[in-house]
Amino acid sequence: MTRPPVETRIRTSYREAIRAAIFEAMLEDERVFLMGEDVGRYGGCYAVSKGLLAEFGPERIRDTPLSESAFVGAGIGAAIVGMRPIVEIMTVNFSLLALDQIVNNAATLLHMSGGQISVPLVIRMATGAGRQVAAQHSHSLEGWYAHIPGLKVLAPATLEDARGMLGTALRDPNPVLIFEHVLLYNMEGEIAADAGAVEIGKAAIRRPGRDVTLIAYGGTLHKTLLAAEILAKEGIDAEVVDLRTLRPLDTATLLESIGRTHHAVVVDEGWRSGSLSAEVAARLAEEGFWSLDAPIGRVCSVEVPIPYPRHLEEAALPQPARIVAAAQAVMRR
Amino acid sequence: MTRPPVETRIRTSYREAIRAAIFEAMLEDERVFLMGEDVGRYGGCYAVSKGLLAEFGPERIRDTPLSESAFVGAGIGAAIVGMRPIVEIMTVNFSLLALDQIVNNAATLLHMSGGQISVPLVIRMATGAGRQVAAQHSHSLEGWYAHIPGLKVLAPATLEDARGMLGTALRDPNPVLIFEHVLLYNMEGEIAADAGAVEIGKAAIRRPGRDVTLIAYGGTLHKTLLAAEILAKEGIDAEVVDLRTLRPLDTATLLESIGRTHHAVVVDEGWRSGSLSAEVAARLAEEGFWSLDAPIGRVCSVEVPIPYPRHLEEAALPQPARIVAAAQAVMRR
Amino acid sequence: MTGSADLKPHLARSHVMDLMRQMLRIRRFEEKCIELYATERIRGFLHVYIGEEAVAVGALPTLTPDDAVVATYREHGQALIRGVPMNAIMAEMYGKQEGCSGGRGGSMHIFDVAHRFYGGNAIVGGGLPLAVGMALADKMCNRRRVTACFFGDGAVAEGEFHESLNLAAVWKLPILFVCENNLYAMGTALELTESETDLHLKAQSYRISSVAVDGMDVVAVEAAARRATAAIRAGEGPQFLECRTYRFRAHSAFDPELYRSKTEVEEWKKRGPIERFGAWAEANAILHPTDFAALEQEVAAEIEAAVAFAESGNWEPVETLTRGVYAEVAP
Amino acid sequence: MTGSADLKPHLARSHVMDLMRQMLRIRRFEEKCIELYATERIRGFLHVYIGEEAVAVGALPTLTPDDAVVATYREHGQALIRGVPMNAIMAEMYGKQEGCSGGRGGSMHIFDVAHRFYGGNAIVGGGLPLAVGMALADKMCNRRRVTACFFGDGAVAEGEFHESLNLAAVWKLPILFVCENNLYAMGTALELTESETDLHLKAQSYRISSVAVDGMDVVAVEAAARRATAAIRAGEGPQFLECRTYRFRAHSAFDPELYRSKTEVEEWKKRGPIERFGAWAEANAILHPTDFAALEQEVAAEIEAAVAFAESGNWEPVETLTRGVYAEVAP
Ligand SMILES: Cc1ncc(C[n+]2csc(CCOP(=O)(O)OP(=O)(O)O)c2C)c(N)n1
Ligand SMILES: Cc1ncc(C[n+]2csc(CCOP(=O)(O)OP(=O)(O)O)c2C)c(N)n1
Ligand SMILES: [Mg+2]
Ligand SMILES: [Mg+2]
Repeated sequence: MTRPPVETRIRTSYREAIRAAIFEAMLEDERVFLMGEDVGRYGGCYAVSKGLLAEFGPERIRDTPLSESAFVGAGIGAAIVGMRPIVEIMTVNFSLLALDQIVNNAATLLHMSGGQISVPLVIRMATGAGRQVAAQHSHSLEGWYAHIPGLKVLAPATLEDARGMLGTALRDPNPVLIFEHVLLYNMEGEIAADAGAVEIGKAAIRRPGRDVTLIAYGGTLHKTLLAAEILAKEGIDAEVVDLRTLRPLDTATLLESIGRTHHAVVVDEGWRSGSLSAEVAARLAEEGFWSLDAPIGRVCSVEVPIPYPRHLEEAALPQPARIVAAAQAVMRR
Repeated sequence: MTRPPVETRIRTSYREAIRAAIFEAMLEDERVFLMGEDVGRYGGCYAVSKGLLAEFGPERIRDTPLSESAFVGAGIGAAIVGMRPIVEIMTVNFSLLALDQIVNNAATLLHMSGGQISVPLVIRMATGAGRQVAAQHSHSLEGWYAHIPGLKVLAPATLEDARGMLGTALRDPNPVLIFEHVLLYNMEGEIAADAGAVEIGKAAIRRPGRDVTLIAYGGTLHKTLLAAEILAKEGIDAEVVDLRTLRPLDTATLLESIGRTHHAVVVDEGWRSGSLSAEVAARLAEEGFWSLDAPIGRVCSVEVPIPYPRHLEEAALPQPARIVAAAQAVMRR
Repeated sequence: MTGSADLKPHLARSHVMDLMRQMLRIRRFEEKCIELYATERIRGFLHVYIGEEAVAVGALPTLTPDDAVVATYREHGQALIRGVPMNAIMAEMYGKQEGCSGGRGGSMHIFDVAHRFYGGNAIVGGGLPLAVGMALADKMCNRRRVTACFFGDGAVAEGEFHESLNLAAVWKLPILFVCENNLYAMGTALELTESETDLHLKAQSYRISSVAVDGMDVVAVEAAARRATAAIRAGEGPQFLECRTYRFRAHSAFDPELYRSKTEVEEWKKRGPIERFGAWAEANAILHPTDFAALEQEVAAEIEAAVAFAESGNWEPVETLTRGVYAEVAP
Repeated sequence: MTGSADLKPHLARSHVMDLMRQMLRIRRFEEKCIELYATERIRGFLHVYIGEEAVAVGALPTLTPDDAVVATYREHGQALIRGVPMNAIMAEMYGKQEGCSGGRGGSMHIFDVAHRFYGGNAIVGGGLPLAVGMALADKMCNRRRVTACFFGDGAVAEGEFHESLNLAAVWKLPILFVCENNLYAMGTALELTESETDLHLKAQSYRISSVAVDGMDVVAVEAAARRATAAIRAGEGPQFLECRTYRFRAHSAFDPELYRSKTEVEEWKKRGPIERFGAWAEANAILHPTDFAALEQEVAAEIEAAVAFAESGNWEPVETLTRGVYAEVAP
């Protein structure tokens, strides 16, 4: 990989990268607008859209009432007649109120209309736990959305993806959901000053390794990378794959990796039963069975509504130590 | 198994069995009431509750407005202060509108309150496709509900379970969801005249076999049994397991079965990616890996919103021929 | 005719003829559908519009081709009046490739973007947010268009009704809400499900100007719709029209109609929109018996042709099953 | 004091003292919470009730121990006034086992069934259907109870508000809706999100009798709440109380308050419920400076004890993490 020279790199955060992507999209295409609760005057509940109201005005940075179903549906309606809305649902927790619109309208209009109507809509939302906000505010339901034909589902875990996925999503003629993990907004680092749209649909190997494939996405990627470092010290060379796109899943990259490592652990912040990790494991069991030298491991959230106290929340969520243990377990025999 | 003598058996249908279960529960416990759209004067959209209004009156057979979120939430509220509501959501398709109440209240109140509040609520709904009612009316989303800690999820596939699961569910102190496949309501057969509550939480072997384990539930069970008959003629002796309870999953029975057959095919009317079949396959890949002689097969709905025309709908859904082919495929090498 | 006084001047013979023709097109089309359902040419759920024809026929012609329509699963009438060819609608009912939705949708999902007909939504209340978004786009783009959104009395109880009306009002969107109040949602009477059964008053609680009209009177509906669309075009924001009507047939083919009396139905039938308008036109010597016969013949021919078209249509090959899940090119 | 005229007789010194004490308990408790949040004893989201004390203090004492309360994530005040021990609330804020929700819920999920305090709901609008169901159960069992449901102005835009009010009205349920209209939902002003900002009028569109009161005036709130609960007990069905109030602090600890001016906040602070009521009581020689000092001391002691209790509480062992997902025995 040839990198641009150092002087063209800038320091940014996940939050700023998304803001820059929105900013750019708004400048480039006047059909783009941002709509959601508190995106304007408040500046976005995670401060992603801070400053955009001043730049683009209240028509295009549109504060909505607390009416998740109606404003998501309105985004769909605006998309089918030519706009390119970015709808922000504060968090995945509240998206349950808009699920009917997403599943029964956004995902089906193209099909039900015999191909006449496409829905070029982007829905962004924060997901995940880790901030001690308890049972109703800590869901990781992106796996649910990944079940629905007609939707595309993205989970940017890096600054490049935070900067680049939105633009690609806006150019996609289909409804695209972007899940931003709440713990990533403050993540900082350097990216190319001219970073822009990135490919979607492909998983990325974030750390090459020979012994075991650790599969993660979004917020758990970084915990998994940490786990890989710990494993390296213990002589296990883990490959870390970032799914990036949750629907469609890039099975090919996963199969290729386990074709080399013969061992797999899937990490997912969703509750274990029926999480996205199940689909990943099922695909490996179907299509990669003969590559595997050991059972697949999964590290997921414990099946309990997320508790408030820090120590219990930490125990409920996937942590590097549990990932290390799972990798060791699948390597053991 | 000792069966009661023939003369104590009666002919019934799946629909009538559920009605009998409701009837019995209403007689036995005055805290029980049925609430939902058109359950009263209309007689239930699948005629399940026909006649109950005349018997029990409009207070206990309570027609609601089209307000899925509020009447499901009201069921939760009534349950936590002593009632035993049976809430009917016409179909799983409309349950999306009530999902917030189910996920964020029914499933979490016990936990969030530190164990003070339990929610002894039963929610019944029709699920599944096969009646040519197209994309918005053909969902099979029970797998989603099976992802949520705090809920129990049942899928009666037989007359005995249709008759017996409701009573057991009502005695459970937790929120229990019962999914009734639309194509089963007309299914007829004989059951014991005194059939009553059945155990929940255990899978059932509906057809013993030695060569391959076919795992199904609800509407696909019967297609799977048909497939097993066809396979038998071709010399493959399939064991058919009916999951019955989708949460918690009875993994032990599944592992036991593949411990004998060494081959597994999971059948599920949900769209393949992220359906319940994925969780079943993942568990087998984790815990049954060393029992398996071949990759796990899955027969699910094709990943397309369900189309209206019969031939396309049939092609989209799991059918005996596809189950047979999948079983043959996992047996082949 | 109620409310027709101030409109008499416009009731030229050609207009009366046209209203009659359109109502008959719906009535006979729906009757044919019931027949075709019995012989299993049409499957799935079938919801017919018999008795409610005056609503679509009165309201829709006040729109221009640029305007848009969002409807429910009981939408054949709206589609026909909006100009979607009967052939394409009938082929859709059969599930044939030549159907307006390529056969994928069936009775509940009639789409025709060329006629700006945006479905066919089978989730009660599900079309309202969509219509709000379409109107929002028009407003943001300074397009002088109206989006007309049809829904039943049952939809009023859904949260989406409330959220959508509020959004439309807060943002002053160019949208016409048309509530087809036929007094029942399936088998549940409005009075059992709404604390305020005078539905148009609900719109006023969002500061949306609203009116209730006799939905059995095509001229009254037309007059009210004309005023409402004119107000929208004049920039006065959303308007709400409650049309009080009645469904003469069962909710769908599965409905045993236990919840209402035959007498009630018969009483309403006496006020049938076609029956009354026809009688009035004849009594006033605007239309003559020969006109009715000619119209019936014309409509019968159109329906016969539509059935033939649908019959000779093609089934989509199973090979293309997964088509239409994702779009390839940006619209 | 507005609306206090007809209630003057009841304003005995002991009652005035009590109202003052309760408002102070909330104010000082919340101030302590902010402090404890800064030192990270309390984590997660913290929403305080400072400025709105008169609503809980005025409304809740009109309930009996048999009645029930459903609240939002901004519910410390309601919990305190309802009688949930401050110790248990504070321990809950810390996440300690001795908390009223066993530490599992935290600030947003205060539960205490012994005091019929049913949360603590962090989904805006999510408590309304629950309260409707509780009232339904009471009605079906002929229990003469009231369920009081608190929610903010923001909740009014949610579909669940609409569905719940309609259900309560159709079924004539014994429920008191208390809308805490503090003019903002996070950073979005009511006037930008509701076409009808006179929120109590919305209730009337469901035929629910409603009234708007000065939510900064504890006596006015109490009078209105007393009338409302009396009407409910008299079988008149649901009642709606809009309390016009103001939040003096940020929405939560993360809120930079870009959306409103300091002047606006200062203007409202002049109408502070404690400040005005205190000044009035003093001007009318009902309370004396020594009373205030005594109350402050009493409250400070209670808070100090609560902090000590929470500090010395225990962390639940990690081993019991999966407790409380499923109940074992029927309630
Ligand atoms: C959200 C939702 N709930 C329930 C249904 C089932 N259902 C289909 S039509 C209908 C009645 C709707 O009545 P109304 O809105 O008055 O329209 P009408 O059929 O009278 O034209 C019901 C309950 C549905 N399609 N969507
Ligand atoms: C359904 C839902 N949407 C969004 C949020 C995020 N949120 C939390 S509080 C809040 C504002 C609520 O305002 P209001 O109802 O007026 O209550 P207040 O905070 O003013 O007391 C929002 C948007 C939420 N918790 N639930
Ligand atoms: Mg109706
Ligand atoms: Mg507020």
